[in-house]
Amino acid sequence: MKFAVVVFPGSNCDRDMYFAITDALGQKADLVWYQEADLSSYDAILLPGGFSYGDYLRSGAIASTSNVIKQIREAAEAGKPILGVCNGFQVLLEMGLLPGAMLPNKHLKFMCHYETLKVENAKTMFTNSYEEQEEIELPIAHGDGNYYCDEATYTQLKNNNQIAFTYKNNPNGSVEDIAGITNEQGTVLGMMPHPERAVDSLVGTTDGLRLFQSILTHWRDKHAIKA
Amino acid sequence: MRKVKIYITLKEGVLDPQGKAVQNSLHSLQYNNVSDVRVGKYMEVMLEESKDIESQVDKMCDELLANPVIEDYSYTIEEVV
Amino acid sequence: MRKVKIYITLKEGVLDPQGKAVQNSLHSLQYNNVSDVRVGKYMEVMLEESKDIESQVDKMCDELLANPVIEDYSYTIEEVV
Amino acid sequence: MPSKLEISPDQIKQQQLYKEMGLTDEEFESVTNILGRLPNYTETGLFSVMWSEHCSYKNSKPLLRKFPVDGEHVLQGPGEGAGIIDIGDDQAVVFKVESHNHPSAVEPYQGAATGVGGILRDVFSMGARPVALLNSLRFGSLKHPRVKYLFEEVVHGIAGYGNCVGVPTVGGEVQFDDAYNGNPLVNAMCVGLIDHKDIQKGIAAGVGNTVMYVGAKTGRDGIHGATFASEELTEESQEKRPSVQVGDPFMEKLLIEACLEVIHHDALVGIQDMGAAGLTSSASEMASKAGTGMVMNLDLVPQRELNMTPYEMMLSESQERMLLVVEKGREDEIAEVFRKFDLEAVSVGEVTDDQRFRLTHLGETAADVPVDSLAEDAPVYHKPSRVPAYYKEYQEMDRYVPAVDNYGETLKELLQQPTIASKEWVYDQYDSMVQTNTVVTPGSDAAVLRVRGTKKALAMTTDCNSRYIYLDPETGGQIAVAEAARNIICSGAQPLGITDGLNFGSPDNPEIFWQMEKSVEGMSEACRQLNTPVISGNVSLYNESFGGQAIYPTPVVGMVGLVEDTEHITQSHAKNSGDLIYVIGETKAEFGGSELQGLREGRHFGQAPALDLQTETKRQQQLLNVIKQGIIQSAHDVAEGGLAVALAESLFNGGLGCDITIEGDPAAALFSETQSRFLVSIKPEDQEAFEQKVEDAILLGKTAGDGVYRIRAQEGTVVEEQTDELKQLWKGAIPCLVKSKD
Ligand SMILES: Nc1ncnc2c1ncn2[C@@H]1O[C@H](COP(=O)(O)OP(=O)(O)O)[C@@H](O)[C@H]1O
Ligand SMILES: [Mg+2]
Repeated sequence: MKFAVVVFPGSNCDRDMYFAITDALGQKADLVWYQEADLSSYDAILLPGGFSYGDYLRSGAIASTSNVIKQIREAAEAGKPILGVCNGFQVLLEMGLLPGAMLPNKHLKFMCHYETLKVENAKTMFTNSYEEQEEIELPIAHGDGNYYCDEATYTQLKNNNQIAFTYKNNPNGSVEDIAGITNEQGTVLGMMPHPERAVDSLVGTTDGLRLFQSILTHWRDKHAIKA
Repeated sequence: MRKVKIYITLKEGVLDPQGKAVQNSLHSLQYNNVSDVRVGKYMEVMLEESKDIESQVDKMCDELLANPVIEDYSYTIEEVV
Repeated sequence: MRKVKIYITLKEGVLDPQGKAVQNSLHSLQYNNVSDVRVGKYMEVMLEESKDIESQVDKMCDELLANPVIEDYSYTIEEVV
Repeated sequence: MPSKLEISPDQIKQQQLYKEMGLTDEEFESVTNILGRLPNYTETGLFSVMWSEHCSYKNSKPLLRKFPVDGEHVLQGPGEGAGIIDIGDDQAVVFKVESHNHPSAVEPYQGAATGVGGILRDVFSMGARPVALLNSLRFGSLKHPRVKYLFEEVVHGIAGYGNCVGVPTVGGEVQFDDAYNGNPLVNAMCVGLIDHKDIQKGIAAGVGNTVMYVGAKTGRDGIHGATFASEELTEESQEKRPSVQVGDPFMEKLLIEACLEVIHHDALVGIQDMGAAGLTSSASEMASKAGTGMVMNLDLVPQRELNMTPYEMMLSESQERMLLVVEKGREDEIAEVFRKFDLEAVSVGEVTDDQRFRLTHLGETAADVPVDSLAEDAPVYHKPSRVPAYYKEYQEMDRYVPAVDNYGETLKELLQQPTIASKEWVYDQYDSMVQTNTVVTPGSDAAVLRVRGTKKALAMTTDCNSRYIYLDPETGGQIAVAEAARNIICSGAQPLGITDGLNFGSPDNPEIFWQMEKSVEGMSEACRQLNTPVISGNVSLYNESFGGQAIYPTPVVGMVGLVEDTEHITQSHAKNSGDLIYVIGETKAEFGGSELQGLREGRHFGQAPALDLQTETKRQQQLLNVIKQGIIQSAHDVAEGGLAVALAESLFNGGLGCDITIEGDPAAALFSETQSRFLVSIKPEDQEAFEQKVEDAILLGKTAGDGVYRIRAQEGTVVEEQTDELKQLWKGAIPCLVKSKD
């Protein structure tokens, strides 16, 4: 399976994402610079964390108007797995592929530590290696991770099973403890915690690796490939 | 040349963590008659003259400067010599 | 009740990285007649009536809301019914 | 108002305008002699910044010569942007510390942020990828609202910059003391990783080659305020007042990536960041180092503001700028690399063979001086030194021993001292994990980062207990180095070398100069003994508050060590219940400069704890040896607050308790700050092996699964507390002080 890691000016978790795929998952990945990207040949698209455009104006806002966005929309329409982590999640929100918006953390401080998450939906192509309601440990590292949506949107998210992860001890003020959501089709996942930082027990947990394994399993099933 | 002054505020009903923090700080500094604080953005954009300047500013705000999910915007346009 | 609208801008000559990034982004969106963007803060503060309201707002800005080393501020005060 | 250009050389001399720029009469005269004429306004500015302490080290040079700088692994000692040490496999580690005290005192957020930006450029300009940041901070008492503001904003600024550029901030230290009330210290350290073949030099070699400017445009940022003569203070000049440097971490991130790409281009000859004294120091140093000259056309320098004068351009400290020397005719190839990142590389000058530094502006010569005179002919001062009265008095005092009646309460009070309390409030705001190499995140002794693709890891720390240095600079200087080494050892690493950040008051005061001299001597001796050469550093003088009260002498030590195998990585946290707890090293009643003394007396006096470097080295190497053999479960150095605090800290992560028995006077056993001690835990089955290999180990007791922190002495149980309760006090202290509203 071949993954594209889209690099925007200022992305800084791009290499971490790349290594998660190549070293930990053992699959192919390319770092593709946003201006030169041709995403058509990839099986999945990863939008990494970091500070695209310095998080100036609003996190993810400037990246969400760049040229490559058109290709990301096309890939989404084609049903390719698209994962946005942290800043990548913010980009997905700003471009409207996922509903809602990010506000500054309720205490206005950047936070970096492990949080306990609950897997709310283990049936998506991103979460099939987890158990429903399983608790996992992943690091967070963000200043604007306070997820906001209005009530109607929340009801929709809930009814369509679009909430993938919630925080056990909501650290940032997110509506209904939301840590990660998918689109209606379940092909686009945005999440604030960093699975790519949790793929090697030497530097933390391996709870994040299973997310990437889920994508791989789904892809193999779909293409009837034996592992 | 025109100077466009753009005011971006959080929509009503959207929680404003920054506003709340400022309000708390003002209270702790004994400004007890402060009852509500909202924090938004203020931008000054210099634009060359053009006919449809207003619709252009609207477009800029919709496309980039404000996020319609959480923000409202308004602006004024001034002549500059 | 009064509504105080406060505009906080970076002092002239102080680098505005945010303004520059927004300007570049507007250019890449083909708003080519944009020539300068400065990004500041906009606040709305609700205040109960009091005699020396202006000097109070000045003090609030100097003490907390603006950073006098790099920022200027201005404000307007409106009556609210 | 006449432009600065129109101020004539005669006026500069007559009105002694050079003094406002910081040149003395003698220095001005020697400039005149070098040039064989009076300098013009711009030239006076060039000399004033290049001959400032910051660039020339004119007051500290004689002291810096005392540092041992050689070692078998040192690839680059002091002199370039940062020092470099070999770590095998054709890889090397690059590191340096830098202070940003004065800017942070004025505008804490931007001051701290640009401090981080500056030290990053020092490291990536060597061709290294920055892999970690640390910071060493000193503030006054959090009782003062201004101090609280400085503390919050400095931390916020470090986070704002470091998080954005994607370099993890993995460690540091924060000390609070009234001595820093008016003058906080903000020292930032950066560690980079490099392949030997990629090492760059800041040289302007090859006559005819092109000088290129990359990065942010030049504005009137940080130009020395004193330059504006008071009689000229008109409204217009008010507006022109130097503005605060604002950092643009996004620009820095682009520069990092672009520069790390461009170093692989064979058209690149030299590269250097524009740090203090901006364009002046980078350009003249690059030429001076290569033995060449340089001519620059200032009209080509990218400018952010209108009508900038040569003086302003040359002295501007705008951030995020780099200077490159590129093979003639290949400028476009280099510019192409930067264009990908939306950065413009502009040709601004040429390397010449005349060893002169020439600037043109609007078709006229703005400056023409011998290039070496700027970089190398700065005066060197041997300042008088005098033993301070306080030191003599302290040495003659009786040993200070506090009376303690309630040991548990005393421990609780100590754990809540902000210098001892958990720094989680600080480091939680830093992205300590980006780049996914951080094996040991903040909260243990040293931070540890793996070197991807190898079994190696790097341990790093900053340390400096300035109270000891104030009481006894020589011993205190030794302790600072030794303590850093202890933290490195406890993590399972062999110390490689240090970078130093010398923060002192005014060198013009002989007693302060004495502090500088003695602490450098102490540090040097420890470095020699512990085999940790000094590979880079920074000097920040005149750290005094408004009343002229100098800070405690604070020579910060940044140390990096090498873990041979990630298997050796050890943390300070005890792991299992029933493990044996040892202290390595006997304890004496040493309370001078201790936390307990500060708590009881509100000040520090008497004698600093003693240090024997031989014993120190022996214990360090014996401990590292058993760590490598896998015998050690946890290791922690005993520092501020003594054994009781070290023990509590080592239990906080695992929810364990302890049951230990101490000998002798409990106050000394628990709270003395005797040096060269370590607290370790081992599995019971390793007792024999451990005791055989570690000479000075004293068995204290065991970790306990019941979560009770229990200490017995001859007179019975002296402390019995829930570990968790102690932890809450320790964890809550700083958040509580920051929030309190008085
Ligand atoms: N300013 C800071 N930035 C990042 N980490 C810090 C800072 N201050 C303290 N820490 C971390 O907190 C832990 C405890 O620090 P400290 O008490 O100074 O340790 P020690 O006394 O062992 O040197 C260390 O891991 C250290 O790196
Ligand atoms: Mg330690």
